[in-house]
Parts: sequence; C-alpha cells; structure tokens
Amino acid sequence: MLEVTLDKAKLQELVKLLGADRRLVAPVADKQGTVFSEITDPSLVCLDAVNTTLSPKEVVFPQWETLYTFEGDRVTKTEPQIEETVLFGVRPCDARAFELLDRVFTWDGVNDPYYLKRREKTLVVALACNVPGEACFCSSVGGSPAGESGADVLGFDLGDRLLLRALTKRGEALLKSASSITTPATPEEKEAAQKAVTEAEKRLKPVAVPEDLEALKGSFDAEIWKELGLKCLGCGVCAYACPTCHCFDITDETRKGVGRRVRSWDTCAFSLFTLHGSGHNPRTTQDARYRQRVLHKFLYCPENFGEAFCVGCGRCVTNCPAGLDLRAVLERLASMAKAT
Amino acid sequence: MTKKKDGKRNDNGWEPRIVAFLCNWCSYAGADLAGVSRIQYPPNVSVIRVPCSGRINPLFVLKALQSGADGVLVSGCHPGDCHYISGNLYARRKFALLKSLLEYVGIEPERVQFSWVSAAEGVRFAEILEKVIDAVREVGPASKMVKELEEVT
Amino acid sequence: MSQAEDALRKEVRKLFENKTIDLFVGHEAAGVPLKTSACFLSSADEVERLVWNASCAANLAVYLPQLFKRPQGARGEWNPPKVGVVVKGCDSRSIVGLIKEKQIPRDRLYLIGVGCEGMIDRHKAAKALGAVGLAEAKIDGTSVHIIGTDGTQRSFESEEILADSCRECRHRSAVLSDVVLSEASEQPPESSRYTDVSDFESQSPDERWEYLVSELSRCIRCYACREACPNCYCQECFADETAPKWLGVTTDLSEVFAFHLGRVLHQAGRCVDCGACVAACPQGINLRLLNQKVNRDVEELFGVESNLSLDEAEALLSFKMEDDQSFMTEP
Amino acid sequence: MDPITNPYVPYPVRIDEVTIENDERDLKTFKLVFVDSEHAKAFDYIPGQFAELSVLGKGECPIGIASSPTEEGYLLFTVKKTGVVTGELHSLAEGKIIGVRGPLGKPYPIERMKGKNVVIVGGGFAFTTLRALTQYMIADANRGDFGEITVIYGARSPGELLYKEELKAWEARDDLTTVITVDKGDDAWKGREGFVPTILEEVAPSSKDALMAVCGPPIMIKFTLPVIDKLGFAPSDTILSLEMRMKCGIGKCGRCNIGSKYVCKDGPVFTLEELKALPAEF
Repeated sequence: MLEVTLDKAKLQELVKLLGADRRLVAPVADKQGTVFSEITDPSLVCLDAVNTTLSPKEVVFPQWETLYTFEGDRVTKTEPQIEETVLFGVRPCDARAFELLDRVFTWDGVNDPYYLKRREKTLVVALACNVPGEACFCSSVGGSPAGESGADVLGFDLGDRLLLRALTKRGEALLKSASSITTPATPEEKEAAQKAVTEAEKRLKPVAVPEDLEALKGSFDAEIWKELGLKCLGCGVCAYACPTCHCFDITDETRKGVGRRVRSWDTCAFSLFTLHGSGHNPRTTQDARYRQRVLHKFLYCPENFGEAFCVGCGRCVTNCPAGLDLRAVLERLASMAKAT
Repeated sequence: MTKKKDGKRNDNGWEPRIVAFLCNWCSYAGADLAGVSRIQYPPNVSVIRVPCSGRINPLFVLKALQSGADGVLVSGCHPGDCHYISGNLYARRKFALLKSLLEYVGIEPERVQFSWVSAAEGVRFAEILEKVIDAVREVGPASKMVKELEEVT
Repeated sequence: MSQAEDALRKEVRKLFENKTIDLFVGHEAAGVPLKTSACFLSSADEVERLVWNASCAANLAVYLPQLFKRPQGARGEWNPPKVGVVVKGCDSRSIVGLIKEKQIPRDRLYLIGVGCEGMIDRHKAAKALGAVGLAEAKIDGTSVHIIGTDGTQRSFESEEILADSCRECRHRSAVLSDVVLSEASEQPPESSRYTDVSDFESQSPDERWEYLVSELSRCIRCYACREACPNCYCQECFADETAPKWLGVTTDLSEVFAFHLGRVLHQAGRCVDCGACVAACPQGINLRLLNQKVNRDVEELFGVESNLSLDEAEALLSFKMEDDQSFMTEP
Repeated sequence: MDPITNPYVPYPVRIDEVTIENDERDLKTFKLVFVDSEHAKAFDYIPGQFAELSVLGKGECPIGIASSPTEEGYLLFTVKKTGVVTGELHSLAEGKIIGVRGPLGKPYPIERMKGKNVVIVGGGFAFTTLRALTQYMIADANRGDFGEITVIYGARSPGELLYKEELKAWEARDDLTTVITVDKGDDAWKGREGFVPTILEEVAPSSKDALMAVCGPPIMIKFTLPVIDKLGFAPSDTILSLEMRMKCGIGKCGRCNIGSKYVCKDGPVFTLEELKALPAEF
C-alpha cells in the first residue's frame, strides 16, 4: 500500500486539501481538553492530545438524529442529508471502534441505513500514538497504538514529519489527492514509524482482561457487582464517552400534528432503560445495570461478534464522576475467573 | 434557535402570542368578569386555568417558551386572598426566582410576567394583559428558548 | 500518610470495634491521579483503604439514600444499617438537606467532621499539562506535584487549582456531626462569594445568552450533573417523564436550556454549592453559574443559606407575608 | 426511503375494526388493513412474531401479532392500555391511519411442530400470539400437518377472556380440544373454574411426540413450569414467549438485551432450554 511522508510544516495544507470538497472533522482544543469538531480553519487542528473527551462516534452515530419527519399520520421525509466527510486525526482505538459498530449495524443482515450511510461517506484518517494517554489499555483488548482496523489512512508522527500509510483504496485515493505536498516514504522513515510504535506499546500498562467466557458467566451473581453498584451513580458518562456503546432510544417530538421521530443515545446505566409499561423492571438495581454494561461488552459481545466491545481508550475511567475504573474491574474479574 | 423564519411573524402584521396561566378562584374569574363586562382586551392570549397559582410549576413557563409563546403571564390571587390560604405565597417565592433566573440567562424580562388579579378586578386584568402584550410586542417575536422542528415538506 | 488521614482511620476503626457503625462511607484512591472514589467499608480490617486529601471532592451524601432503602426481597422486619460517614462542610450540608427531606434517618448516621482546605479541580491540574494526559500525582498537604504521560512535571499549591466552589466556600467545616476530627484552618473571605455571578451579571443580556449557549451547547444529556447531585433523588426526573413529556431527549439548545433551568430551579433553596455537578460534567460546562445565581437570590430575597441547620425550613417550603414582590406587574 | 427498504419506517395501515375485548375495557383488538397492497405482500409473517405499532407523534410499542397469516387481508393486534402509545391507540376510532413496522422476531417453531401433537397453554391477555398459532394450525390447509391439538386458556374472570367468539368456535370443533377456565366465575359462567396450572395438571396432555407453547403472566408461568416438567415435556420442547421493553425491534438499540440474546431478534419465542441458559433478567 501507498506510504508517503509529509513535512509537518505542511500539515495545514494537507488538512486543507483533504477538506477541499468534503466536510472536515478533526480534534480541536476546547475548554476541557480536545474535542472532535467540524472545522473550516485548518490551523485549529490539534493533534497533541491522545484522547479527545468524547469519542468521534458522533460522526457516524450522532447523539441524536431525525429518522423521519411526519405530518398527521403521514411520514414525510426519511432521507437524511449526509455530507462526504473526512475524519482527521482519529486515534487507532477510535477507528477500531467503527469496525466494531459496523457489526452491530449490519448484524444478521439487517442494515441500519442511517449509520451505514454516514459510515460510507466518512473517510477515516487515523494517527498512531507515540505516547499513551492516562488510562489507555488498547493493547490489552486486541488493539494497538498503531492499529489499522477501521481506518482508511494511518499516520505516524515522526517528530518533524508525518508518515501516511494508505490502508484502503479510498485511503489511497485520498493520499494521491495530496501528492503535490508529499514525498514517497523512505525505508528509514518506515523504520522510524515502526520504532515509534514499539516504544508506545512498551509504555502501555497491561490490563488482565477476562477471556474465559464461561468463567465470566459465573461471575453473574458475584459480590463484586453489589460493591460496584453502590459506587455507580447511574449517569450516562461512560456510555456516552465510549466509542463502542451504541444503545439508543427512539422518541417522537411533535407540535400541532407536525413532528419528527428521533433516535438518541441511551444507556443501560439509566434506571428507566428497561422499565416496562406495566411497571415491571428487569434491572431494578444499579448493580444489575453496571453489570449489564460490563458483561455486554466483555461477555455478550464476544459471544455474538467474537470480540469484546472495548477498544481500551480509557474514557470511561477518566470521565467517571464516581471514580470507577473499568481496568480494575476487569483485573478483578479476570482473577476471579482464574480462581474458579 | 434562530430567529423565526416564518415571514408572517416578522412583518408588521406580527402579533405576539401570550400564554396566561390563571388561578381558578381569582384571576380566571377576573378575566371572566372582564369578558362579561365587555371590557375589551386583546385576543392574542391563550388562557390556561390552574387551580391555584401554587400549582404553577416553573416547567409550565419553560414549556410555554419552548413551544413558541412570545410571552407568558402568570396570575393568582392577591396575598392574603388565596382560596387555599397560602398557595400564592409559596408560589411568589418560586416566581421571584424564576423571573430573576430567566432574566439572568438573557431572556427578555418582558416575556415572563407575574401579577395578582382578584375576581372583582376585570378592569385590572385587561390593563395588565394589555401592558404585557405591549411590552412583548416591543421586544418582538421570541427566539431564544423556542424549539424548532424541521420544516415539513 | 497525612495526620488527618491517620486520625480518620483510627476513628473509623474504633467505631467498628465499638459496634457504633455497621458500614462506613469514605473516600478511597481511584484508578487515575487526583481522583478518588467513594468506598463502603464493612469492617475495621478495611480502614487502610480510606484516604483523606485534597482530591476527596465527591459529595458523599449522594451515596447515602440507597443504603436506607429496604433491600429487594427482604422479608419481615428490616433494620437499616448504622452508617458512618466522613463529612466536609458541603457533605454535611447535603446530609442536613436529605435528613430534612426524609431521605435518610439522622439516628442511623454517625458523622465524622473533617476540616476541608478546599478540593482540587483535577481538570485545572490536567490543563496545566497541555494536551498530554495526567500520569501521576502526589499530594502533600497543600502542595501538589503532577507528572504528565510524556514526563512533563508541574508543581502547584492546591490553592491555585481549587475547584471554583471551594474558592468561595464559607462552610468548610461540618455543620452537623457526631464527632469532629478537625476544623478548617481558614475560609475564603465573605467578599469572595458570588463573584462569578456578579461578573456575569455585568454583561449585557445578549452576551449572557451567547455565553450560556456556548456552554450548554456542549451538553450531551448524560445526566452526570443530576446523578452526582445529592439533591437529585427523584424516582423519575422531570427530564425522563413521558406523561407529561416535559422534555425531548435531543441536544437541541431549547431542550438543554429547559433541562438545566429546570434542574437549578429544582435545587432552589437546597443547593449547597458542593460543586459535584461541575466535577461530574465530562464537558466542563459551567453549571455553577446557574446554581449560584439561584443560591444568591435565595439568600438575598429570603435570607436563607441552604441547609445549614436541621431546624430551618427550606426556602421554598416556607414564606413570609412580606416577601419581595417588586417583580410583579402592576397596571 | 420506503418502509420496505428502511426498517425504521412503518407501513401505513387503516384501523378497520376495533373490538373491546374485556369488561375492564383496557384490552382492545385492532383489525388493521394495509393502505398499500405492496406492503401487505412484503409483510410476510408467521405466528409468534410481533410488530411495532406506530402512532406518529406518540411513539411505538411492540405488540404480538394476534392474527394468523391464514386470515388473509388484515392483521389483528390486541393491545392493553398501559402507557402513552397504547393509551393513544385506545382513543383512535375506526378509519384512522396508524403504522406497523415488522414482522419482527422469531416465530413459533412451526416446522418442528409439524407431525406432532401440540399443547397450547395461555393465560390472560398474553394469549394473543397463541391465538395466531391455533388459528394457523386449524386452518383447513394446515390442519393435516399437525397431530392432536389441545388448547388450555384461562383468565381471571369470564369477562377477561379474549376472543370469545373464536373460543366458542374452537369448542364446537372436534379436531381440537379446547379447555377454557377462569380463576373465578360469575353467575352466568358454566365452564371450568381454577388456575391454569391446576387445569393443565387435570387435563394432563401427553408429552409423547408433543410440543408445548406457553404464554401468560409471570405468576402463571412460575406455577405452570413445574407442571410441565411433571407431565414430561422436555425444556427443549417447551416454548415460551417473552415480553421486554423494546425500541428498534431489529437488534440494534440494545434495550431488550438479556445475556447474549436480544429478545426482539432472537425471540420473543424461546424454548425453556434457551431461557434457562440466560440470566434471569426478564
């Protein structure tokens, strides 16, 4: 695959070229860290941070979107307007999350037209990490600071230069469109990229993740959930910041017979998530709800998709207002599994 | 939450839409009296009758603003006259905070107003309502809290 | 280990040994630097988990009501546990509120008052490192030393990176306690209070609106502010109700404003400015600007500072005949 | 985007007939007719499946399909008034247009039932998809595919029995055994009295070459399972249908997830064997 090098001084030019005929979404500095944001001014791009506060899943699975509008009893519009987008500066963990989300939104051959349309129209330019973030553990859940899954282009930060590797045909076309400001990568540069990755991998603290699914099943009634349920406040921070959490709600909004049906993020941590119309709630306690989130990711998803739905970005750890640490929970579950 | 695109609301023919929450015992009766006494008051008000001004949840007012009301008038019995002894006195504290908070966040103070109107004060009701409508007309169509839904084609 | 931490552990050990308490709620280290987590101890053997330092920002009152709910499936008589809690000024005020609102029983609580010198806002510390993450931190009394994931080092006096609410706090010591281990050494001057609100008020209405738009447009409706707040214990929040449906679920600005205005109005006369909502917000929204406005109004208009004592009625559960009504419209 | 290609868009259907089913008047059966015949063709279902009934402006609710595909030209849904959407549905008159999204979920294992005896046990208003199954099996074209059919159905009182006309018709037939019971009868009631599990034990249908389909309120299920076991029905031959809060109905939104199953797409029909392998979160 095509590999080119860019002088970092020309980063803004690159960003401008990539965004020439597309919407450009990239990390920018915000009040509290960095966030993915639609930009027109390339000088705002901020590639320094490892993890943005929220994941870029918003680009393919927005916090809310209109499924369709209606008037009276008639559905009036169902086609979402979705622009061609380049998502620049995504970390490999977040890019990998797209690949996992793809599986849900095409599961059993039932395609989600809204997600898929956004996904199709989004080119992902990822950037490998040289320094892990404060709660990163990607390599413990099957990822890597230079993972290629889910991205079209993967970049490596070589100090004064960026090495850009095309991973897909679309990525290659994208790089070709910027050929005026890049040069073919030299073997030395490729080696330097590899070295940076090896260094980054070394700096990641490994987390023991429970892999014995049968043993994990056995943890369902364990005391650990009670303890964690007491601590968990039942907010949606972890799920909303998580690049792979994808549960949603569908609600109607209407005024004088005209309205829209929207879908919006939702989370199993909310007590009303599973409340039946009859008043019955299968998950009445926060223990059960916290357990659901962890087991959905680390037991049910592996059973259904062969992989845990966690990419190790650590956002749930850094953002949790209750100070819950998923890494510690996984370590404990893994050691419980070993003990049985 | 941009300014209304609807031309009708911005041209000279625009008339404010007011939601009035009136307590059953005093202000609603006052409005009624204004009606039966043939005291003219502007027609651009939707009256919502509530059992007592103490029943007014600040969310009622917020919801009215979200739903496109240009102004909201809340009215109850004068202090001391509450049918339930003190509903309006508890309410007065809530109203003071709501009024102050809305102004603080930058919403025009003309939009949300509170008054006391007794069952015998038909004239007073008409005057207050007129004053509210004039004030809202002065500040123009609401935009800040209004929830916009997609245009349906 | 600090003296205060040592004293706390000793006290808790004693309470367990004397069978004064069945359960203790305190703070323990969390997975990331400058962050702690509530912990629930059930025996003297566990007291070593307790920490006490300038990162114990959580308002522990939020964790208490759940401990006094009859467990599902409990048959016959059920005795609520005796619960010990370590309390700062703000925790104790929230507990006063919860007792008054009958969410927790005073006679099943044992409160250990510890003087607070103000809690660190971890975002302020992290910000000093620029874009890199926070790898390590050491707190030694009031001095804080942090190391970034790239090795960058910075040192602060905790004063420099205090949470905004702590900067203005006038009640750093517990207002309700069964034992006092320490009192706060000093408190910010009266003149420091409500400075943010006053500054904000000096702007024009449109400037104020635009600022709040820029803040609230970042809201993702995760409800961390609500869940971290000890006052928000409603079984079903107005934001979740479907009949009537007060709010839609989107991040449409109108909905976000209505949610946050509704939220702070619901806190009126109850909020103790503990800063839990601000600390919980992943987006760093300046929620306190709204809460403090209502707090100041409550104080100025009704002469009540929320939840300082068990005897005083909450501002919105009481009235005076001569309450201000200068805001009312006259013909 | 049309409903045939977009799984979130409902088919428009007209309310053709509304039947009040019970004395409490909180159960109504809606007879729905597709506005577009193409949609009727696309809505190809088997008993046991459900659909999202959609009232634009109010929302959607998942309801089991009470009609059988052998009853051509319409769909039947029996809806209990519980919340916002069902409340609105109950207020709608004949002629109104609503939406139907589906068919969704896995049906009863009809193929497995063929050539076997089938025992149907239902309680209260959960009888809806069992009605569909029964109607399907006793349809002229299908009756020969199945062995003996036994239907045991109970409700709290005579007034709470669903589908009173069909029940009469079934009782009159000699190619199926229909046993109707109520917890407590009234003066006019001449039929059986007793709880469903008790009656099931009395009737004691043979488990040899037989499958059992059970649907009812949790309390009935709780007391029926031991009887089923006693009668010798294997968990793999005992079929239940779950209720769960749902939104999307197509295995995306995560709401009805229990263990590694999604009730909307892996159910609502499960064998008892499958349910036993799931965490008890339903």
